[in-house]
Amino acid sequence: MEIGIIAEGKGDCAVLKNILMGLLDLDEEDIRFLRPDFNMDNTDKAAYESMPLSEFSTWTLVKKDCEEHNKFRSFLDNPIAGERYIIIQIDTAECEEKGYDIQRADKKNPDYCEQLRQAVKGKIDEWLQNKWADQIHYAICIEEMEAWIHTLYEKRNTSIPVKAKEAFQKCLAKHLKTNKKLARQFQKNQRTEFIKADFLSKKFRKKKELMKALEQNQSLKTFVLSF
Amino acid sequence: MEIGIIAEGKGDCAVLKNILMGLLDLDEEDIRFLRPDFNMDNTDKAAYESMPLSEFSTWTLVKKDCEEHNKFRSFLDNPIAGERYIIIQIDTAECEEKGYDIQRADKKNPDYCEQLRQAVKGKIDEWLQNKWADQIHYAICIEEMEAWIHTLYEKRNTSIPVKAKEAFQKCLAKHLKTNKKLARQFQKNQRTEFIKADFLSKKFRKKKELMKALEQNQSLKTFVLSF
Amino acid sequence: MLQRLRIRNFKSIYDETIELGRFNVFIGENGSGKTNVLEALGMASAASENKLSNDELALRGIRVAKPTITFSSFLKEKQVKAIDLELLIKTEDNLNVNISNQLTTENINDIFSKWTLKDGILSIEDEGKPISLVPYYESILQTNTFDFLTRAFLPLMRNYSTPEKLQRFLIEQVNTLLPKTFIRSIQLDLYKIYNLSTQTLRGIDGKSRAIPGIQGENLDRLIESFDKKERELLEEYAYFIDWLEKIEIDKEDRHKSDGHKLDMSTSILYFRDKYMQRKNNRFSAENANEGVLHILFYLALFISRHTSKFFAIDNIETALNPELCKKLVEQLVKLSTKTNRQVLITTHSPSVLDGLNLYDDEQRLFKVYRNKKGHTKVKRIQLKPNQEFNGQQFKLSELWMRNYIGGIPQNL
Amino acid sequence: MLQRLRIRNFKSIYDETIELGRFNVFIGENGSGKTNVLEALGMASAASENKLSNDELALRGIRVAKPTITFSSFLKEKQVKAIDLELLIKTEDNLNVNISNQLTTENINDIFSKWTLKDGILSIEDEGKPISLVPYYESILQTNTFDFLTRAFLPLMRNYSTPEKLQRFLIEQVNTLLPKTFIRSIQLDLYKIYNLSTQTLRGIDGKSRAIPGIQGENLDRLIESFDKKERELLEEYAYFIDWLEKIEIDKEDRHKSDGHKLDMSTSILYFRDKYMQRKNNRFSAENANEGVLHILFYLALFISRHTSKFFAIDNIETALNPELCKKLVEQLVKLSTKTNRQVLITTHSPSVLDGLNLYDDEQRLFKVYRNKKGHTKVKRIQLKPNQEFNGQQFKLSELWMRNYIGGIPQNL
Repeated sequence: MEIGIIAEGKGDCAVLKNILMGLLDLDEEDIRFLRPDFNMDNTDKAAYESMPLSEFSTWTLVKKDCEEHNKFRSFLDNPIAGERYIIIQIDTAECEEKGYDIQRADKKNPDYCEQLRQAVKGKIDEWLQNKWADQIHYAICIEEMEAWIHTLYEKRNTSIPVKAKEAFQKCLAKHLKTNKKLARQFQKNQRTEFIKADFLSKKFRKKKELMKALEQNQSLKTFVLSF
Repeated sequence: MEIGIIAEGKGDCAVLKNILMGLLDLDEEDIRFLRPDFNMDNTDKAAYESMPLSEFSTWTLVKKDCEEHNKFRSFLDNPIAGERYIIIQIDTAECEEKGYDIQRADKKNPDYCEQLRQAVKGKIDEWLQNKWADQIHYAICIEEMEAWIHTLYEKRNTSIPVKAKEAFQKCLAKHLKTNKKLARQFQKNQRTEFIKADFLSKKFRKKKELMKALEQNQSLKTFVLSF
Repeated sequence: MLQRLRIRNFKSIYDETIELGRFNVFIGENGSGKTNVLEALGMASAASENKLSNDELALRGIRVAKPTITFSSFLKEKQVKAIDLELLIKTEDNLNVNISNQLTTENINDIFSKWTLKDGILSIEDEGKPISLVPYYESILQTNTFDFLTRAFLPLMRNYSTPEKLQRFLIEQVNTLLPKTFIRSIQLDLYKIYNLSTQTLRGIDGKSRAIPGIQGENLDRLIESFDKKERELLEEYAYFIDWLEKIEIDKEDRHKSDGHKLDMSTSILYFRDKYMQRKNNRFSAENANEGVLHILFYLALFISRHTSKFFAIDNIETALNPELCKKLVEQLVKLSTKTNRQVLITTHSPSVLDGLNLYDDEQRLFKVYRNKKGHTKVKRIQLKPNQEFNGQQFKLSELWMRNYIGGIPQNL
Repeated sequence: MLQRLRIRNFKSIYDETIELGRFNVFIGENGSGKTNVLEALGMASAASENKLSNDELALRGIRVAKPTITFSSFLKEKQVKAIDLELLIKTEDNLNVNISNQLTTENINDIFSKWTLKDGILSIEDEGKPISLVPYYESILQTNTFDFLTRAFLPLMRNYSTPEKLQRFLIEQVNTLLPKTFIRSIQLDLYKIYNLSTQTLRGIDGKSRAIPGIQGENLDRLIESFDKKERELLEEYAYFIDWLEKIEIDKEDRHKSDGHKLDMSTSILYFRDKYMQRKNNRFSAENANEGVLHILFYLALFISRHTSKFFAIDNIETALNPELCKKLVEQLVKLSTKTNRQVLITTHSPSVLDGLNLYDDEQRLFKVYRNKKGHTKVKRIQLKPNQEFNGQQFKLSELWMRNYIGGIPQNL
C-alpha cells in the first residue's frame, strides 16, 4: 500500500507520516509527499519565494491541488499497479476565510468537531468534484495540527483547542526546560520544518502511543478510525 | 531562432528540417521535432503500437495536438528566452474525412491550391482557437509531402498532383536505375522513415536548389514565402 | 533463467526475495543496497565454483569486506553468522530447480578468513509437481562421473559395511555436484558485475586480463575476437555515434609509433571521425570521447559469443546523454533476447526507465529501498493490467522524478 | 572572475565565445564537445605557468593528443596550426582585462612535440573605457620584480644603446608577466578538470599525489587537512547521507590491521553507519557505497581553503541518485558563493538543471552542440525576463527531456 499526502506544510507531512507508520506499519518509502512540493526545481522555487505571501496561504494551495486534479490523476490513475490512497490534510483555523467559506458552529455544541469536520470534508469533495472518493482520507485538524502533536506531551483533551500553536509551544517549552535529554535532541533536529515536526511527533510511530493519543483529540481519532 | 515541428510523420519532419536549413541557414540543433514524438518512452510506445490503426490516422494526431495546446504552451510559452516558432505540417489528401471536414474545390480552378490552403489554414486556426497566431507557420502540402520532394528529381510542376506518392516513387525508381551512386547511397539510408526522407530531400539544404524547387510547387512556394 | 533469488543476511539485505525476468533494472537511493543485490548473486556464482578467495571475488566486482560487516548487523537483531542464498532456476526443459547456498566462514573478524559453502538442491518441480531426484542421480551415475566416483571412493569401500551405506554416501557426493550443474546451465558460474571506468576503457589502468574485464579492460581484444556476423551486428549500431565512420583494430599496434597514443594506453582500438579531414581523422581509444567507449562496450558485451549469458551492470548511465542512454537500453533489451542473456542493471538515470517496455514481462523494473529497520527491500514496479494508452501523459521517467514511484530521497 | 572565454581552433571548437558566470553547467550530446571546452581552459591555465608538458597536461585532466588532431581539422577548412584562446578577466577592482594566448607547436605530427605560448594583454578597460598599461608597468617596476629584472638584464644592457631601447625591452618582458599575474589573480593557474573514479575515491589505483587529484585521489588527506571551521561546515551536510553517523580519519592507519581493508586501499577514511551495531559499524572507504564518496569529495572540494578557486568537474552526476544530485548542486551553488569559487561543470543528468536557479545571473546553463559543419557551439539557456511563477508547469529537467531545449539526439 502506498499513501500520498497533500498537506498544508512540510511539518504536517512529517506528523502524518509518523501516524501512518504507527497505524499501518508502513515504511517511509510507502509514503509520498505530494504537497508541499519537496522536489521543486530551484528556478521555480526562486519565483515561488518572490511571490507575495498573500497569494499562497497554505490552505489555498491545498484547495488548488484539489481543484486541478493533476496530483490525484498522476498518483492514483497512473499506470503503475498497486493499492494507493491520498490523504488531504487541512486545518480548520482559517475556515472562515474567503474561498474556504465555512461557518463555524458554536464551540459549545457537543458535535462541534464532527460538524466542522463534515463541513470541511464536504468542501473538499466539492473541490474534487467528488472524484476518487474511495481513495481519499481526510486529515482535518481542528483547529491546527499542533493540537494533535500536543496529545503526546500532555494528558489533556485538545479536541477544541484555543490557540493550538501557542498552547503547544508553551507545553513544549516546559518539557524542554525539565528534560535535558529531550532539549539536546530537540536542538539537533532544527534544520528544516519537516525534521522539527518529525522529531516532535516521533512517538506516533508506536501504535500504542498513537492509540493513547487519539483518546485526547476528537479530530485525530476520527482521522485514524477512517482507516 | 528555434523552430518546432508538428508534422504527420517522421519523414515529413526530415523534409521540413532540410527546407529550414536551406532557407534560414539553421542548424539541426535549432529545429525541434515535437510530433511525432521521437522520444516517447517504450512502455507507452508498446501501448501505442497495439492501438487499432484507425484511432491514429496521422492528421488526427496533428489535430489533437492543435486542440490540446500542450505542445504549443510547452514550446512557445515556456520560461526559456528566445525567438521561437512552430510549423504545423498537414497533407490535404485526406481533407474530406470526418473531423477534417474540408470540401475540395474544382481542381481546374486556377486558385485551387491557394483556396484549399486557406481552408486548411482556417481549420488549423479553429483547432488552435486562434492562439499563437504570430508564431505559427503552416506547411500545408497539396496533396502530399511527396509532391514537394518530387520537385528535386524532375522538372515538372507538382502543384496539383495526382497520386503524389506513386508519381514520386515512379520517378525515384527511374533515377535509381540510371544513377548507381544514388542507388548505393539510397540503400545505405533505409534504417528509419526519417533517414530515408532526410536523404531524399537533402538538396533542400542548399538555398539555390530550394529556390529552384519552389517554382515547381505552389504549396511549397507559399510555405517558403511565409518566412 | 534464474527466476527467483532469495538473499538472507548479506550486507544490508536481511531477507529479501526477488522474482527476476530477463532484463532487470534496479533503481533506488544511494546506499539503498542495489549493488548488494548484484553482489549477493556474485557470491552464489563464486561459491558454485569454489572461487571464494578475496582475489577471485574482487575480479567479479564484489567489494570484499570483513565477515563481521558482510553478515547483516542491524540494531536490535542478533547477527547470524551465515549468508543464505536460495536460487530458483527454470531449466530449458521447464523444470524448476530450487538450490540453496549457505556461506560461512571460520573467523568472522578476519578479512582473510576463508569462506565455506554448504549447498544442495532443495527441490525440483515439473509444472508445480515435485519430482524425485533419483533419475538425476541415476543419469549422473550412468556417466563417466560414476566410474570416476567408484574409482575415487574404492579405497573407502571398506568403511561402508553395506551397499546401502555406500549408496547413501555416493548420493551425498552427487548431491553436491548437482547444484553446480544447474548453475552452470544458466552460466551463472561466469557471472560478473561490470562497472565501467573511462580510464580503463581507454586502455589505461586496467587490472584484469579477462576479455572483457569488469571495469572495461580489453574492449579492443573483445572486438578483435568478433567473427563476421558479430562485427556486422555491431556495425548496425554505428548510428548511435553520429560522427563514427569506422572502428579499427590495429592488430600490430602500428599506429602507436604514429604518435596516436601517449604510450599510456595499451588499447589497439581506433575510430575514424567522418567530419574531419581524412588525414587527421583517426582517434585512439585514449583520445576518443568517453561516450563512444561506453556504448561500444555494452554493445560488444551483449553481442559477443564469448561473453557470459548472465551478468550485471552497475550504473549503466555513466557518461551517457540521457536520450542516448534510453535508446541504448532499448537496443540492449532486444539484444538480450537475440543472444539469450539474463542481466541485472542498476541505474540512476530516469531515461533508462523510458527505454523499458514494462508491458513485456521479460523486462522488469525494481525499486530498492531501506525499510524502517534499515533492511534493504526490493519491490517490483508493475503496470496495471489493461492500462489504456494514455497519450504520453505518464512517462515513467517523469513519474519517478515527480515522486510518484519512490526510490528518491524525499527530505534532503 | 573569468567573464568571457573565446576559443579558436581547439579540437572540435572552431571559434566560440562563452560568457561565464560563477557556477556554469554544460549539457549536450556525447561528442558535442563539452569536455573540449573544459580542456581549452585547461590549456590556457597550463600555458600561463608554462606547464605544457604531456605529463603536466594530463595531471590537469586534459586528454593529450597529437597536434594534428588537437588543432581543429574540419572538412573544407584549411587547418590552422595554432590554438587561440582569449580570456576576459574581471578583476576585484572591476577592471576588464583581455588576455590573448596563442599556442603553437614545432612538429604537428609528433605527440611529444613541445607547445609554445605567445601571450599578451589585448586591453584593459575600466567601466568600458580603455586604460593605459603604463601604471601597471610602473607598479611592477616599482616592486622587487624590477630589481630582479635590472639585475637579470644587466649583462644585456650593453645591447641597448639608448635608455628608450632598454625600456622598450623591459616593457616587453613585463608584458609577458602581466597576463600571468591576472590569471593568477583568479587562480586560473591552478585550474584542473575533476572527473571522479569510484576506485580512486576508495583509495585504489590513484595516480596523483595532489590533494586532491583529478580522479579523486587523496580525499582522506584533504579532509584530514580541514581545520575546525571547515570540518564543521562539512558536517553540516552530513544529512545528505542518511546512514552517516560519523566520518573518521585514521591518521596512523591503525584500522588497517583490524582487517577493514584488503590492503589494496591506501585511504585512511572511515565511516560509521548509525543503523548497524556499534561494534560492526565501521566502514573503510574501500567498502563504503560509492555515493557517499562522490558527495564527500565535492563538498570537500568546495569547502577546503587549500583547493583552487577555479576548477571544472566533468560528469558531476556519476553514481548519484538524481534527486540527491539536484540537492547537492543546490548546495554547491551556495558554497561557491560562500568560498568564492568559479566552476565549470558538465552533466548528463536532467536533475542537475533543477538544482539551478536561472533567475540568478551567477548560475548559468549552456547547451553544447555541433552545428552543420561539425563545429562545437555553446549557447546559453536563459529565462525570459519577468516570467511569472507558473506553478511547476515547466520543470527544466522535463523541458530538456521532452525535447524543448535541445542538447539531446533527436533521431536515434
